[in-house]
Formats: sequence, structure tokens, C-alpha cells
Amino acid sequence: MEQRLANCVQLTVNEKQFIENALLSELRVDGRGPLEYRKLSIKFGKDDGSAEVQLGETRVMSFVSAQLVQPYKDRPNEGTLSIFTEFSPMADPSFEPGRPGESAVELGRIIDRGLRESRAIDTESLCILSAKLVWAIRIDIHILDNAGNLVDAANIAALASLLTFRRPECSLGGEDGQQVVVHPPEVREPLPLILHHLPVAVTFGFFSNENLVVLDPTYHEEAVMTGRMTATLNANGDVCAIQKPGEQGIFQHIIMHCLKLAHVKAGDITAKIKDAVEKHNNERALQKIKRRSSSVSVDVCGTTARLGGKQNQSGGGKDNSHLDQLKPKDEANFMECDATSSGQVQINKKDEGSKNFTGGPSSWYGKKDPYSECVNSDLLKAPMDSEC
Amino acid sequence: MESKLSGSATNLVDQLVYPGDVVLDLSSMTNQTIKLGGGLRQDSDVISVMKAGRLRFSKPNKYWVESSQKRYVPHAEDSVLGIVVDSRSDNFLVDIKGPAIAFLPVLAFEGGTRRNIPKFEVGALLYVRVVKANPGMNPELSCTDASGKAGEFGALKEGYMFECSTGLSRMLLSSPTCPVLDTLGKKLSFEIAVGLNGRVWVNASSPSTTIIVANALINSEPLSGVQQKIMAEKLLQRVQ
Amino acid sequence: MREIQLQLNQTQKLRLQKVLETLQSQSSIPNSDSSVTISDSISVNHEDGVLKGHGTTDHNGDVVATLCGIVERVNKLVYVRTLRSRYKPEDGDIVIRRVVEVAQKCWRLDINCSQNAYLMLSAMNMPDGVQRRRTAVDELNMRRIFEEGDVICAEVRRSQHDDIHLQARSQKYGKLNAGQLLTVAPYLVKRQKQHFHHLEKFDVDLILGCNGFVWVGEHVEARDVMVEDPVNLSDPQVLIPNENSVSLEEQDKNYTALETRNYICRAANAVRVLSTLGFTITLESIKEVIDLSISANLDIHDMFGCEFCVLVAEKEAERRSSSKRKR
Amino acid sequence: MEYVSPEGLRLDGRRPMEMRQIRAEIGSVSKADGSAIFEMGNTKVIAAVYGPREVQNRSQQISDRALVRCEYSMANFSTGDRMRKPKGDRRSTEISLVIRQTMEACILTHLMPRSQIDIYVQVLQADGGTRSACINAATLALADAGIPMRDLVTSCSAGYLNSTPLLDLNYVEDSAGGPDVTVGILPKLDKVTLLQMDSKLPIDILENVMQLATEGCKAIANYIREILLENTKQLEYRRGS
Repeated sequence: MEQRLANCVQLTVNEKQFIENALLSELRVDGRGPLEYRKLSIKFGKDDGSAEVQLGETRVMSFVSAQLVQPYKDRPNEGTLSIFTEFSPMADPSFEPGRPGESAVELGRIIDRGLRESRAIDTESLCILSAKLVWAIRIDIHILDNAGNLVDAANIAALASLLTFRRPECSLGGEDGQQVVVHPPEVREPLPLILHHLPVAVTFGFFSNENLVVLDPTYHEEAVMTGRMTATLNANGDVCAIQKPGEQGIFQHIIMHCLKLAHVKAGDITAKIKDAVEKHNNERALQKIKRRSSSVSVDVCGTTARLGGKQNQSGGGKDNSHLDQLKPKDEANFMECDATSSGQVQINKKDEGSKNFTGGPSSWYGKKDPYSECVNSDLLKAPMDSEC
Repeated sequence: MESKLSGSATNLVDQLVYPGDVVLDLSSMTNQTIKLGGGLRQDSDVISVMKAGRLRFSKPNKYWVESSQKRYVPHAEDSVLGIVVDSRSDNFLVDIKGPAIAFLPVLAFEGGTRRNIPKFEVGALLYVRVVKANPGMNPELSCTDASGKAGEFGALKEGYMFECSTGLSRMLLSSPTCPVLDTLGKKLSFEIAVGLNGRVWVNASSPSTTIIVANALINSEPLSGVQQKIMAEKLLQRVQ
Repeated sequence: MREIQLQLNQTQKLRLQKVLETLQSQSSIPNSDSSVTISDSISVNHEDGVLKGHGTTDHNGDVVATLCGIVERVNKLVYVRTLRSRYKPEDGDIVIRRVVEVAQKCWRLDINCSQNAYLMLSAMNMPDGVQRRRTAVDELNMRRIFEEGDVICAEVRRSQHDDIHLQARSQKYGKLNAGQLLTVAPYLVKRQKQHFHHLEKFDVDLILGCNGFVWVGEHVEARDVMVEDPVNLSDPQVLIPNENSVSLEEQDKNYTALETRNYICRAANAVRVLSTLGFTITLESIKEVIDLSISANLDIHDMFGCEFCVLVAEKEAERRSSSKRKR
Repeated sequence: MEYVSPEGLRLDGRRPMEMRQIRAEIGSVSKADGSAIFEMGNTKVIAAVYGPREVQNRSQQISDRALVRCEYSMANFSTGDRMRKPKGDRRSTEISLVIRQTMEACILTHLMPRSQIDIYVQVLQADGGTRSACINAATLALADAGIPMRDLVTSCSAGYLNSTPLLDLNYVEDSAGGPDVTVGILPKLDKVTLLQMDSKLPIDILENVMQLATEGCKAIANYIREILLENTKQLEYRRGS
């Protein structure tokens, strides 16, 4: 009982009153105006398809991965998209370990609906063999620090990681044209996903005083506010999803007003995301040139990257587990590389190479071996075949 | 290490010390009684450090380690800001950011009797004094000073409370008045209550003043005295 | 709409329809707008000043209902009386229910309201009937008085916002034995002067609990079930063997005659029929149904038949219209 | 696919702004404190309310208001393809949350401190608009249980297919992949409490679709009020004085 009381340290009455009173004079505790966003920064990981978003003090990390699977029966020509959320008690003591709680599920659903139902991702381009093999895109969203407005931060992180994700190119070969060849990134440049538009989530907070509306509520404001609405829009002003799950009633004209505001904000955020992605892509392109010209530079930039395939062979790996699954088809690949170069540099190179390729499956660990399940299945006559 | 030991402990005073550092060697000291405060431990005949921070010494013989944390370790006679989390028939349960919930007896008020028990709703903010802080027991609080007078203690109405590190609240309480408060106080009028447990309450006539003061204080933590002054002045200029 | 759940044939349907129409015409509701649903405005005369009672709230100066029910006005007070809802305790109500927990110095009873009620040990007449402070021994022996699952009849002593306290300071309260506990909607039981009834004709006791529980049981002269030897009570070790030896004898004493049992069932079914039809449950109405069933020479298990239900409904309509005429 | 014929009729013969037939029944679960069945065309849901009652898990007790819980589930036989659905999948968890917060907004929880109200809703037949039907059924059940509420919440959905705003989508229209707007309103206060929307729609069209759904909600609110009023009257007549 006491433990429970200690854990749920709540806002004092003073803070609650103050937050509302200050809002009456259009002031927020962190010095923002009611309709201002917090500082947004987007960082990208070394891996393609990983992004970390910091919104004020809220930090969310997102990682995109892809895997070849059999499509759903009712949609044989479309790749799939799934979103997984992880709310660790690390980020907020109120998150419970274990099964995802209600808020984690809701957050996943808001982002999922925004991306999927509005057809933001061209899923048809993810199809390789109709009714047999498509790419399954998986977005993992981890909350690292909760300082309010997780939805917006998570949504931006998901978009940023989708924009930087690269999947290996595939082509059909063999006598009957049914053999799938997955080209390792060294051979063919991996492909980005096709995104038609960027649905950006913008969250509003409502208070018991009907006239108060805030944008991007902080942790403390979330504790005080009595209603919340997340509108997901793209820069063109198309509404892609709205989530106002009950709570306090709001007049319809206020909702329309909020949507118009959200449209403007969505434009700003889209620009920010695009800027960050472009910057990252430029850097990435530069790195690539460097890597090809001088192996030493790779070493420098690859230090933080996860050592991928190397550990399979050297055996002293720290994250061997998830790469084990790749072994069957990667081995040949690595052998080739081994022959051409040596030592640390080569390892990194290989790592860089295999990463794009393995980026997907690497986070499927914990499940059954995905390759035995989908690639080597009887359906596919031809097993994976590297052309290295 | 040896050289440190051979010298007196004073060369470590006001220096940063880390867990495991030996501060004093009792064997080399001649029959001197010393008093140990938080973060120090007697290990046979040496005194070693248990937590990182600055070693402090006060005459004649007190030593302790001062550090800045987000949580608070209750200590008798500290003035703290507590939040009421529940009320029982004989105690209010108050959260003081410590390892255990603190008890505030319903009679621990000036002239408190069974008849006039104050009523606090859950979430009320109180300025209280720690009376007892024994390990293994819930700390006990009081809303009176040592002489039984209410003084400044009691519920804080309105205003805004923010949480900070214990280091910052100690800085705000230091004398002479810390530069940031000094600078702000010359231009703005506000009330402030600082709890040693890393909670600060600010109240002013207008919410904007409160927000300015609160943010200035939060930002001043890593700054030196001069920097604090500059920061506060800049802030005031921007406001005016 | 909450229909009467019966499988009726066409003529029975028509007859029931007619009864309902009669009941409607006889209803004492003065006009149709006295029944309200949630968010309906209640017309009030603001000049006289209004006291907003239960089930009302203020919306832009209007008095608005927050419940479905009947608007009642007592002087300046305006409140909404709900029909179907959980029991709302009032001081002095007679309630019946099971013990769910034996806690420190009290029993906790689920009396079908928003909270469990407390029956303090100190609010109980001790078995020895002596007024004294309750000792630790009494506390230890609480299970000898009431156990979890016992059906108890008690009176609401204090129903403040937080806790509901009961008391059983009279011999008529206490544990109920040898009978049936029936559940009806609390709004069907009206608060009256007398909730304990003895149907002498059938030697059956009837207790109408305000919380929607009705007890039909064998008649007990003075409710002395709890009276035990005070000496034994203070010393549990003596009591245990005692209890065993007594059990046979007690069984004999507790034996209920078949005839009485039949009457208990008949009375219980009468209550059930009234509850299905949604008629107020009073001593008179129960008596009437029992008499009707006997005069119709009906078996107990036939009392649920549609024909009988319609008959009861018709009788009730007749009774109400005649009583109205008298007035 | 053509969802609105040139004559302005939908697949099931309705006009674009026409709602399916609605039917409500109060008191379908005898054990519950309040219960209701709500039908919108072929969509049929049942709701039961228990409480306010003692909080079962005492650590969840809230000292100044009632704890509201909601469980939404879909019967295995409710959809065309009959399969066992795992309990507590993400969709049901979300809908449970949405229903709970919608109902919590209108229940006067502060009048029942330290107690608990459970709302159970189950979809018996699914033909689009289950979410709305569940909220309408829950409202009826709560009113039947005599739980004080600020206002009746009612909900209705609307969509936009073949450049036409359509009221109350059925399953075929719902799975066409077009926009689907579910609105829940407090009719007396004229406020929107629930608003969920999928797919892509420009803001000004959304406003029209939302307006249409709101009109639908109001129509349902009128129906629900009539049902409740009639129910109250009948109970009172039968009870007599």
C-alpha cells in the first residue's frame, strides 16, 4: 500500500492550479506559448532505418526492419507493415514491465492507422512474387524517456526511420523466373521505401476550462488536462487519422480549429523531418564514397556500428544471437569478402554491407528462425542464393 | 594513496572524493574525536568514502560528503517540501522524495489537539520539518519549529512547485544569498520556499514572474556565481 | 424497454396489455413530464428558490436530470427518484445480506450498494445480552456469532458518504435460518413502518429488506438463535466439544415441518411472481398472491405459469382501482 | 467499385444520409445491475453494467471517485469467417480503452467515491459500426443501472465513398478502405467526446462527414431517450404507488 503511494507521486494541487492559471494568461510552465512545439531534434543511427527523436525531454527511438514473408491471402500483392511498441519502466515508473499496457497499444494503433490506412507506404512495391513472397516491414518503437506527448515523438521517429530505411534489392531469376535473388548491398545499392506522403501526428491537450487548448503537452500538463486529441495530417492538409478517445467533450468548431492548426504544424514538422533526412542522406553518401576509396575511414565511422557478421566467424561476438539466423546464406557472402580484404577494416566493410541486408531480420530474434519459415519454405523452390 | 594518508585529512577537504577513497587514517591521529556525516564510513581504523561528492569539514571535527542527488535522504532538522498522498486517522502520509513515505502526525501543528485536526486534500503541498529520521523507520515530520511555533511551516497555497536536485536547493539556501536569487530579487518580487529535499516552491503575483523565476533557478544549476548573475540579468532584460 | 419476460399466448398478451393500461391510467404520476431521462431539463420555478437534490445538476442555470426516474418535489427540494438502481442506504433501513468478510472488530456485508457495509462488533447485541465493553476474547469469538456466508438482518445506523455502518441491537436482528433469500429490485420494496412480518396463517416469517432482499423463513418466536451459554462463549475450548454433542439435538430442534416448508416456498414464489411483473412487494400483495394461488388450487411450481402471472396482474389492477375508488 | 448508384442508392438500398434501422432493448441480462441490447441494422451488441460496487482489487481504489472499467469483446461467431480470436488483441484493447474513457467522461464518478463500475460489451453480430453500437448500448445499460450521468453519450459513424458522405457504414462499405469517421457526442451539451478517423480526407470534407455523423448521433440520442423514458414510465406504472 505504502509502496503504491510512493510510486504514484502525483502533481500537487498547487501545480495543477498554476498550470491552468498560467494558461489563462497564455503562458506555459516551460515558457512556451500555448500553441508552440518543443524543440525537436532528429538523430539517425549508423544503421539504415534507425532514428532517435528528441522532443523537449521526450526521447523515442524507432528502428525499421524488413523480412521476406508470405503475404496475407486477401492481399497477395501487398507487403505488410506492423508496428511494435515498447514502454519500458525505465522511461516512466508508471509503465509496467511485461505485456504492453493500454497506452502502449493505443500509441501503436494511432501510428499504425496513420501510416497504414492512409496508404502512406507503397505496399505494392514491396511485393516480389505475388501470393508468395513480399517484404514485411516492421517498425519497433522504444520509449526511452517520457516527458509528455509520446505519440507525436513516436510518430516522427517512425517516419524518420522509414525514410532512411533501405531494403536489399531483389530480382527474379532461374529458369521459370520464380527464383528470388536477394542482392547484397555491395552488389546493388539497397532501395529506399516508397512513401507517398508523410502523416504527421499533432497532439492537443484540452482542459476543464473549455477555452484552453495546448499543443504538444508536457508530462505535467498531461497530468492536469482532461482531454486529448491527436490529429494525423500530411503537409497537403489531408487528415489521415484522428484519435480523440472519449474524455472531455469539445465543441465541434474547436476541433475544426485544431485541425487547421495541426495542418500548419504538420507542414513545419514535415519540413524538419525532410531536412534531417536529407542531411543524413548526404552524409551517408559521403561516407560511402570514402569507404570505397579508403578503408581506414570506414574504420572510423564504423566504430559505433554494430559488428555484424564478423562475430559469426570470429566467435567472440556480443550480439551473436540474432545474426545466427543469417548464417546459412550469409556465409558465402562473407567468405568472398574475406578473400578480398583482411583485418578490422574488412570486417567493418563487411559489416556495413551486411547490415543493410541483415538490418531486417536482425531484430526478429526471439521468434522462430524466420528464414527457415519463409525463405526455405517449400513454396519457394529456390532457396536464397547470394550472387557474391 | 600513501602520501595522502601520511598528511592530514585536510588536504582532501573541499575536494572531490569518490567511493573507496580513504579520507582519514585514525591510526595516525592522536586521540582526536571526530564526527562523521553522510557518505563517510569507518573501516577499522580508516575513514573511507561511500558516495561521490565534495568532502566538507566544519570546525572543530565534523566531516561529511556533500553531493547532489535527485532523491533525498531524510535527516533530522531539515526543512523539506512534502506532498500529502493520503491521510490516516493519526497521520498524514507525506511524500518527501525519500526512500519511505514520511508520517506527519495530525497533532504536530501549533496548538494541535484532537479537536482541531487540519484537513489536507491529497496533493496538498506542505512546508515541514523532519523531526525523526531513523533508518528502518518512516521519517516523522512536524509543522512546527523546535519551540512548537508554526513559524513558516504549514501548507503552501497557490504558486508553483518544481523539483530539482538536492544540490540546487542547498545552493539556493546558502548564505550569502546565491547570485541568481539576489539578481532576480532586485527586480522582481516573489515568494520562495526551498526544501532541502530538492523541491522549490515559487509564488508571485503574476504567473509570468513565477515562470521566469522557476526557469531561471532550474537553469542556474550548472552555472558558476558570475554566470548565474549574467544569465539572470539577460533574462530580466528580455522580460522588460 | 424492460419487458415482462414471459412466454404469453395471444389472449394472455391482450389481457396483460389491458392490465398495464389500467395501471397506467391509475398511476399517481400527475403528468407525463414528471418522469425524466438523463439530460432532460426539469422545469422549476426559479423565483421560489430551488434546492437541487439527488439526480439533478445545473446546466447553464437549468436544472437537469442526471438519472432516469421520477421527479419528486418536496417544498423547495427537487430530486429525481430512480427506479432501477443499486440500493441507496438511508438511516434506519432494514437490510438483509450475507457476510462477506470477518474483519477486525467488524463484519463486512455486501448489501448491494456501492460499498460494503460494516457491522461493528460494538454495534451488536452480545449473545449473553449483557451491555459491556467488547474484549479481545469477544473479538476472537466473532466467527461464533456470524461466519462468512451467513445471512444477516440488520439496521442501517449511519450512512455517511464514506462508510455505511449497521447495527443489530435488538433480538429481532441477527442470523437468519431455515428459509429462502430472494433477490428483487430494491425499488420494489418500499420503506414502511414495519418490515418484519409474521404470516400467522402459514407460520411463516417475512422480512422485506430495503436493499432488495426478501427473507421468507420459518417463524421464530423470539430471535434467540444467538443465545448460547455465556460461560461457554468466553471459553472456546469448552465450547467445541459442546457444539458437537449438541448438534443432534439441534438438528431435531431445527427440523421444519413439511407443511411449513411448502408455505415458505409458496410465499417465496409469490414474491418472485410480483418481482417478475414489477409490482411493489408489500405484505398485502404477497398475501393476496398466496391466497390467489391457494384458491386457484395451484401447485407451488405452477405459480410461474403465464396464466397465473396474468391472473395476478389482473387482480392487482383490480385491487389498485378499488383502493383508489375508496379514496 | 460503385458504392453509390447513379440513382443515389447505396448497396443495401439506403440513401447516403439514411441510417440503418436501430432497435434497443433494456434489461437483457437479469443478473446485471443494468443491461441493454442495441442493434443497428445487422450489427448487434449486448452490454451489461455492474456497479457501483465495492472495488475488487483494493489497491486500485480511488479515494475521490469511482473506478470505471470496460471490457470489449467480439464473439467468435460475430463475423463471417468464424475463427477463434485471441483475447485482448490490440484492437479490442484499444476499443475497450476508448469506450471506457468515453463513458467515464459522462459518468459523475465523483458521486460514487471508492467504488467500481464495470462495463462489459460484447459484439454478437458485426456488420460495421460496432464501436458506435457498443457505446450506445453501454449508455443504455448505464442509464438502466441508475448511474448518474452528465449526459447520454451516443455515437454514430460516417464515411466518404464515391465522393459522397455516407451515414452509418455497413461492413461492405467499411471495408472498402475509404475514410471512416466515428463520432461520439454529448447531445445536450452539444460537445464531441469521441472522434476517431482513418484513411485520408481533406479537412473541409471531413467537416461535412463529421457533421453528418453528428446528426446521426443526435437521431440515435432521440431514440435512446424515448426508449429510456418509456421504460421509466412503464416501471413506475407497474410498481404503482
